[in-house]
Amino acid sequence: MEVSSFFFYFFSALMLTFGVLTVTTKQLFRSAIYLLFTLINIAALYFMLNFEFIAAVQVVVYVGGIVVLILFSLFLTQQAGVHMTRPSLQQVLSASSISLAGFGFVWWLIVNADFHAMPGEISPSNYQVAQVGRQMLSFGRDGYILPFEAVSILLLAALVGCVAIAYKQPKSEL
Amino acid sequence: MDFSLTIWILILPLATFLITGLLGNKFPKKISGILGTLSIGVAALLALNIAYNYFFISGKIDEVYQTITPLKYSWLSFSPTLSIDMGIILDPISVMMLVVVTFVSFMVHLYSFSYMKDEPRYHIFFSFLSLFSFSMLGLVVASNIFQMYIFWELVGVSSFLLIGFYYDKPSAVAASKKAFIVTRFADLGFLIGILLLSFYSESLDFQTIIERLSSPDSSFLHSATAASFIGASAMTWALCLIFIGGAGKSAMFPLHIWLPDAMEGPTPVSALIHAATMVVAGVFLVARLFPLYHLIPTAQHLVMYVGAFSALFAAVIACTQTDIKRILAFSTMSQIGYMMFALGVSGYGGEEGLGYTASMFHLFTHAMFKALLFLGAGAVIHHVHSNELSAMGGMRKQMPVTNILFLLACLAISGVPPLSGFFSKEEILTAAFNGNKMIYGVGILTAGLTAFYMFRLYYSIFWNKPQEHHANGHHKEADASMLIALGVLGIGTVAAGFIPFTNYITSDGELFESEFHLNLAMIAVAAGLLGIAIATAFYLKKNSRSDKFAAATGGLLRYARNKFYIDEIYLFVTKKIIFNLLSAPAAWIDKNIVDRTMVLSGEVTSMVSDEIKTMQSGKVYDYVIYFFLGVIALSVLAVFY
Amino acid sequence: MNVIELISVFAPETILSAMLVILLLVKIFGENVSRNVLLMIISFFFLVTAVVTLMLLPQGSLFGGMFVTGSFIGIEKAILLLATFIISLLAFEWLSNYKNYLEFYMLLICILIGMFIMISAGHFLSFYLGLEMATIPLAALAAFDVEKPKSGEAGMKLILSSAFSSGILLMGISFMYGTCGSLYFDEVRTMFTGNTLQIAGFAFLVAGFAFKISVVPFHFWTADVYEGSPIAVTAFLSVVSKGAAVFIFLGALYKVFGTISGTWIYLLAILAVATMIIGNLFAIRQDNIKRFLAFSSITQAGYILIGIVSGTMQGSASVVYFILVYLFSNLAAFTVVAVISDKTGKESITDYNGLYKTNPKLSMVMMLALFSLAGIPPTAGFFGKWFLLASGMSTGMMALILIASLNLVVSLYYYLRVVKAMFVDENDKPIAYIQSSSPAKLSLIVCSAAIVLTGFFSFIYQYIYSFSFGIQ
Amino acid sequence: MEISLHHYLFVSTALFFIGVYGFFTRRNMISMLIAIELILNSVNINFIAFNNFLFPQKLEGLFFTLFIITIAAAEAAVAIAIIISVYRRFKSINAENIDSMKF
Amino acid sequence: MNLNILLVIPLLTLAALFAVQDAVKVRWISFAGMTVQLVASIVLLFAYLAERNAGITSQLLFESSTLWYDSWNIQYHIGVDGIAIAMILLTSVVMVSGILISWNIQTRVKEFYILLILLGLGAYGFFIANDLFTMFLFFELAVIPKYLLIAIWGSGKKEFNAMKLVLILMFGSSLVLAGVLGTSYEAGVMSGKPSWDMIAIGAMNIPFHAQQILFPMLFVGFAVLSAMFPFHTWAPDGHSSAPTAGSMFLAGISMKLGGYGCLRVATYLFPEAARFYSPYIVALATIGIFYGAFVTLRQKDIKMMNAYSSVSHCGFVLLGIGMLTQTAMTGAVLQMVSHGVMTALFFGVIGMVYERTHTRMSNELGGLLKVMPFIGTCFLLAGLTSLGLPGLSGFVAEMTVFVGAWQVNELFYRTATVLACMSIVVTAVYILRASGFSMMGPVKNPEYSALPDATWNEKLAAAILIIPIVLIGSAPFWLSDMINSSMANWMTKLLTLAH
Repeated sequence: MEVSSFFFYFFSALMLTFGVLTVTTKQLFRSAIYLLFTLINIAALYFMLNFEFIAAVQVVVYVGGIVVLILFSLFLTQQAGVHMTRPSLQQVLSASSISLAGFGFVWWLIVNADFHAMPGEISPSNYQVAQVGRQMLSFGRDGYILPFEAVSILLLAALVGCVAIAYKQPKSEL
Repeated sequence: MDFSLTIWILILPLATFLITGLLGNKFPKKISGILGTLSIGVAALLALNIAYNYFFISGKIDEVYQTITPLKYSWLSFSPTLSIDMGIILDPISVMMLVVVTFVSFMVHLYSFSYMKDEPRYHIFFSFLSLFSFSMLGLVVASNIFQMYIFWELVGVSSFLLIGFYYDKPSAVAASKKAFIVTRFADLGFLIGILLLSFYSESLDFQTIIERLSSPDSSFLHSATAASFIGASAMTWALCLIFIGGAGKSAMFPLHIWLPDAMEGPTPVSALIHAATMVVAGVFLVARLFPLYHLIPTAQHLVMYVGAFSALFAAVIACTQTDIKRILAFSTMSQIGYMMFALGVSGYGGEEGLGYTASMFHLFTHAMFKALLFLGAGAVIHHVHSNELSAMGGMRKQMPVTNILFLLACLAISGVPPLSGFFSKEEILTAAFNGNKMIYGVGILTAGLTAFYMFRLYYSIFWNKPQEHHANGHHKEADASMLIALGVLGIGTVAAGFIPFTNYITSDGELFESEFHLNLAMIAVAAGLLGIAIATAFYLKKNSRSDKFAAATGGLLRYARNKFYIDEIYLFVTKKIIFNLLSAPAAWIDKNIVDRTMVLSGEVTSMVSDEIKTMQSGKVYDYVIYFFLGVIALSVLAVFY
Repeated sequence: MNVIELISVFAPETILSAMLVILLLVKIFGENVSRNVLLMIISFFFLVTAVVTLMLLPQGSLFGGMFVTGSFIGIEKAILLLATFIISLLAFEWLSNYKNYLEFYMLLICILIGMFIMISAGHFLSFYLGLEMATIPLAALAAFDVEKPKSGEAGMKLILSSAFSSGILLMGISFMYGTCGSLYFDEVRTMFTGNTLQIAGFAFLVAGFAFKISVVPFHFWTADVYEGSPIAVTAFLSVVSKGAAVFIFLGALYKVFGTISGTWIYLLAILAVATMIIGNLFAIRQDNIKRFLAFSSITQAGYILIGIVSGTMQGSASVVYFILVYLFSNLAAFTVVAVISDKTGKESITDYNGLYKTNPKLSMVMMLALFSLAGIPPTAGFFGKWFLLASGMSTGMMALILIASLNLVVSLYYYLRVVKAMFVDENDKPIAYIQSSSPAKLSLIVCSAAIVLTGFFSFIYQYIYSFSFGIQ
Repeated sequence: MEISLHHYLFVSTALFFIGVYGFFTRRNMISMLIAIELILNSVNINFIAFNNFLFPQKLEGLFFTLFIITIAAAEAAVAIAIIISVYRRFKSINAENIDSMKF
Repeated sequence: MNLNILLVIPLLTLAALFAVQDAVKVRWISFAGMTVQLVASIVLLFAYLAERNAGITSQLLFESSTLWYDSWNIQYHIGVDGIAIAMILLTSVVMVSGILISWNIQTRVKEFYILLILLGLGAYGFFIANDLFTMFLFFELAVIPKYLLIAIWGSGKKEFNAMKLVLILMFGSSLVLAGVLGTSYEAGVMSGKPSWDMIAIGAMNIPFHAQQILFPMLFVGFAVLSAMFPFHTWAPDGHSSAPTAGSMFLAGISMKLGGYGCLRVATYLFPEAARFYSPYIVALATIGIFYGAFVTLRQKDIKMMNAYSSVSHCGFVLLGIGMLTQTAMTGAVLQMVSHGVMTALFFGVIGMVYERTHTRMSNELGGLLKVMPFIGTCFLLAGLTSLGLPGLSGFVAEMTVFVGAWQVNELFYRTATVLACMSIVVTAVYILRASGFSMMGPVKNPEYSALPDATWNEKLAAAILIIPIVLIGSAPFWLSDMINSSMANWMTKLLTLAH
């Protein structure tokens, strides 16, 4: 077994294990932490695919942003130590059978699909980031200026929205 | 002579109907009476004039009376071949009927003028009488079988209106309903008969129908006799069905039940409609289509047997009734039976067609004496304010003129020479003798019974009891106008017999001289006299002979008195079968099955809606599960479709 | 790249973005601007933008094909802006007493920009981004009425189910990417071979669209979110959000997935039938007027699908025309609901009993709106439904049309229920006479006039038709 | 054995359905949000894998992933704001209890 | 003559009604508007006859066609023939009379008249339209206002019955909708462009298999309005709950919309299918006639009685159409006109009685002829028309149907005809029972003996209806010939097919 293969299996197994733990653990706080591990393992997979930039973003935004956000919200809603109710057997069975069926179906699709590769050079990672930056602000084909600007508006809106909703107004202001 | 003047005979009563009906309450009520009487009087004169012109001046060509159609308007055209034409047909029978109808109607108008004088709805009464006269006249001159049907229905409704004239009397309302419905039922036969005939002859015109269906080599007749349904040809069906219509109107067994009840109407109405004119419409109808009946023996036999049976049947019942008008009603039925079986036994053409002539002759004379009888009875009823024989008796002193005229009419109907009834009945019996011996026997028997019950009636009114009933005793004779009417009809009763009918009316228009058969006449007269004698013995003086006789006959008399329970059978059929077995279940089904299904479809929808509401459980994870299942289903469908 | 050209093609989005910035500045600095004046200015700003869009009808492709617009899309944008204008009128009363009114409009404009990007998308990324821009702030808006627990619940249901839905959608897009090698619409179109993974990805994508349009069985969020949200947001959801999703769905199906129309025609027909039936079945048992209108809008989605199924120019034109008509009808109804709810807080149908006695004009408008929704002539709704069904007929699926027209009967039942409540039923304590604010009045007048007249002026439909397209 | 595209696709699909399973069985709203993050990440793996194995000459997969991550952040932020708002009203973040609107 | 005037007058009337508030003004404006409309209809009749006498034989007269939605090829195509003229006259007469009858309505007068005239507008538009789209538009317009009319101004279980009525009618209308769309589609298949113009479609030869699907939808859809068994149950309940003018419109006009549609749309467009389905139509019509008559026999409520009798009578319309002979179909149209006027009169009179006595149970009434001679006479007259008395319109119509039906020489059709004929006896029974119980006999309830007779408006209303009854009954040729020749014009294709 090659090293890269080994690492792939290793990280994948870890990721899936943590993933399963994330959705099965009884404690919400632990669940968030397992999520953290899962995400880090995914970042590792990105590394293996030479997408270091994405791996970095994954770690920064997801692990550093979203998971922290989730953790904060846990504390805000006083859920940190709460033991969640275990789903009933019926729920587990039905949910798992639906999920397994779905998985089976999608896997069947993937196996039967014929992927036509368009071979080309995998860009070196140092070059990659520069290209990402250039493409991000390009107006032409394969330029992402529009999504870039749009997402900025979205983030502004999310900011405004979050403030409007979650901001606890003093009684007098209402 | 311009025969198109005939239209005025129809227009006059119609105009009177509209004027008195719509505006009658605007002017003094006498005016309505005068107007009605005058207009029908003028019409009667016109009719006489036309009859004179037709029979004696211009109606004959080569010794054969022609059929003249002076007027014809297309009224409603169904298709290029079939259309209802409103027209006037003049041939011997229609001209005779014109005279009979206008004449009797005129007399009845005259009579009613004073008879109804206390009635607040006087103008309505005259208006209805005019409507009836119009309809009846339209019926007799109809040139188109559908035109006849139209007026046939119109006389029906006028009869309905007049029977129910006293509409606040429940019995009158019931009687009018019964008359209308029973005749309507019979008319159904007429209608389908018309449809059948018109389909095969491709015409609705009387003359065309007869022309096309009576010539033996016509293709129309061939197809009409070739088509068959349940063992009888279309032609037979058509004629039998049309006869059902005629039988209904003419109160033949078993459709006679409405006639006795119809006596709930004012007496002049009974005289006009239910004795002299409308009830003979059935006879007239058969006579009108006689060339066709003659071709189809089955149909003609039906006419004959029904006529003969009704004659005897009604006579038996008449012997047991105690209501003066009902006796007369059954007598009418019996006499119409005579006319019917006369047609039934008749042949076609020349002397063979004696029965046909006799039937028309009897129709004519019967109109006279039966109208007289009714109007006389009306005078009596007017006097005693009751219809029951038990309330009468010994009135010969109080009402001498009525007494004599009534006696005259009774003699006429009993066939005593030389009154009119004798001649016509003699001709009928001769025809029956030539045609069918059994029918002849029935005729003789009926003649005897007729004489018996008529004199039973006569004695019970005018003799029987001493004059104690109305203690005030003074003359209470009818008013002048009533007496004039009675008198004129009396003259008619006496004189009508002497008209040589075979010179005017024959089955095919060719004239012949009738022979007088003394032997046959003797038998008939003897039967009549026997009947009178028995009646004299039973009823001249009050005695118990009749009761003993009644006891001797046992149950038969009870059956007869109850009119052989025919009414009850009808009641059973309508109430129990139609209402309870057809109508009630239909209504139940409509409400509980058909409508319920409609409502149920709505209820099921809302039930389903209630059942599936749990899908929308309010829990977001459930929504997502449905979403996911939907995705899977959608993609499976998409992939495997 | 010529800036003038860019701005002219990008005009509506540019104007909206500018407004967003202005609002942000007002929020920060303009503390003593008169609220009512500001609200009116914003309202008419939408109208002006709509008019400008309609007059310019920008055409062209920007950002290397990431953003493609045309006359038809211009009309669609104008329709959405018009709807937003009317919604801002009906929201006037509510916002004039509401603290976060500027935030409301900021979010609204952001959503609009997102929708426009989505409608004009030429790339799955811009489409996805537009979709999320039109969803995430909308969830915030749904939860906007912090006073009401239901509002929060609505927001929660919307954000969670839409997040799941976008997960599925992304899965589909990733399959597209994997099998086509590109995410530009024009390239996907040429690369689309119809293998199973592509078809499944397509189905996942359809589910994502169906979620936004509230097609059964992806509709469950609709009723709860409609009921819980502030009325203006519900109106926005039911008309603008749904309309935008329909437009992009139409465009994507016809322009990108036209080659596999044989597959999706039957899929959509099945979805249409399910949507009409389930929508109707739920609508007949509702008492809350907003929830009732939610199910009614689900049923309407079923009819819209029939128009889409046709795949012809008539089909796309009639879908857009129907959205226009539906906009007026639904917003008329929502204006009435808003007017009543703002004054009395009453939102159940039984509360409307005897409304005609006290508020005849409101009841008349409501009746007109409901009849238009039910497709009763001579309202515009009749014309809209007719064109939808007639274009659906062009597929030859008689059974589909028959089921659709039978469903019209059921839907008439529940629309009549409301009419009955207003006009027939007696009420001891009917809603008192309400003096509606002038913006609301304006909205009612505009909507009623449009409901009555739109159908008779055929040039409206013809105009839309002249730019429409069939399956390509 | 060479690590191929299918390996990555298997991992991502599995993660996707783990997320789906989590979403179905979890009743806590934050926990549901976590499940959604799993789903989004599985999609991200897909994009990156496709980009890497099949279409390496362009960076579409990368960019898509980049934006998905951004949007996921925005979505999570709004969702958490809403959850907090709900928590204030219902004093619970259990989706079982938050069903005041139904049927 | 421009046919648009028939739509403009009601529209102007409606506009005027919206402008005024005062109940008295509302009444007079409606009355004036509809009277003008009646005059216009009569002028139209004479204009039509003049044109025909001048030898113009085109299918439609006074045609005008405006392209409306050109991408759909939808036209605003109007035009009339003899059949339409007859129906327009009927509508005008019933509308005027209905307005007069409703003179005493006290609540929401304005709304009442607006709805009534809206219904009328729908009927007029329906009868003049020749484009399927325009026709359907007006068709539904003549359905929905009934709901409010019944639910607000009705009596008894009014809300439920109104809902039932409208939903069943809309069920029919939805079938029609699907049928119309299918028809235009098939026409599009034939000619490459969807077509809605009836004359154009009639000239195409739509394939038989398509006709087989479309014909039942259109026919049943329209026949539901005509109370075809088993979709008739809206009629009795709806009528019994409806206000008088509502019943008059429902039975007098609305049921005729159905018959007219069956004839002019379904049968005209799909003659081969009509031939194919003819036995089924005849069977259902006969069941309707016969069964309706027997159910009527059980009704004690005179309004219910008349409602069920309408079911039975409308069966004649369907029977006539199902027989597919020119005479029978002419009879069907005659029956539509006759029944329309007759039943309007009947409902009008029943309304007058109910207004005074507050009961419609025939056994509670009695002797009213004596108390209210005018109303009683009208009742009898309506009854006699209903039972087919010669000289009144019902006879003419029924006989034309019978004669036409009898031309089909097959045992099945014959049996159906005989059964239909038999129903007229049953009709006589229930009509006479009802009038016997309620109008004749002694005055049962002493309170009734002081009731007033008809007022001027009621008298006028009755007179307006009686005039056509008598006019058609005593001189049917003008109407019958007009309809017959138009029928020949329309049904050329149908009549060439062998029976």
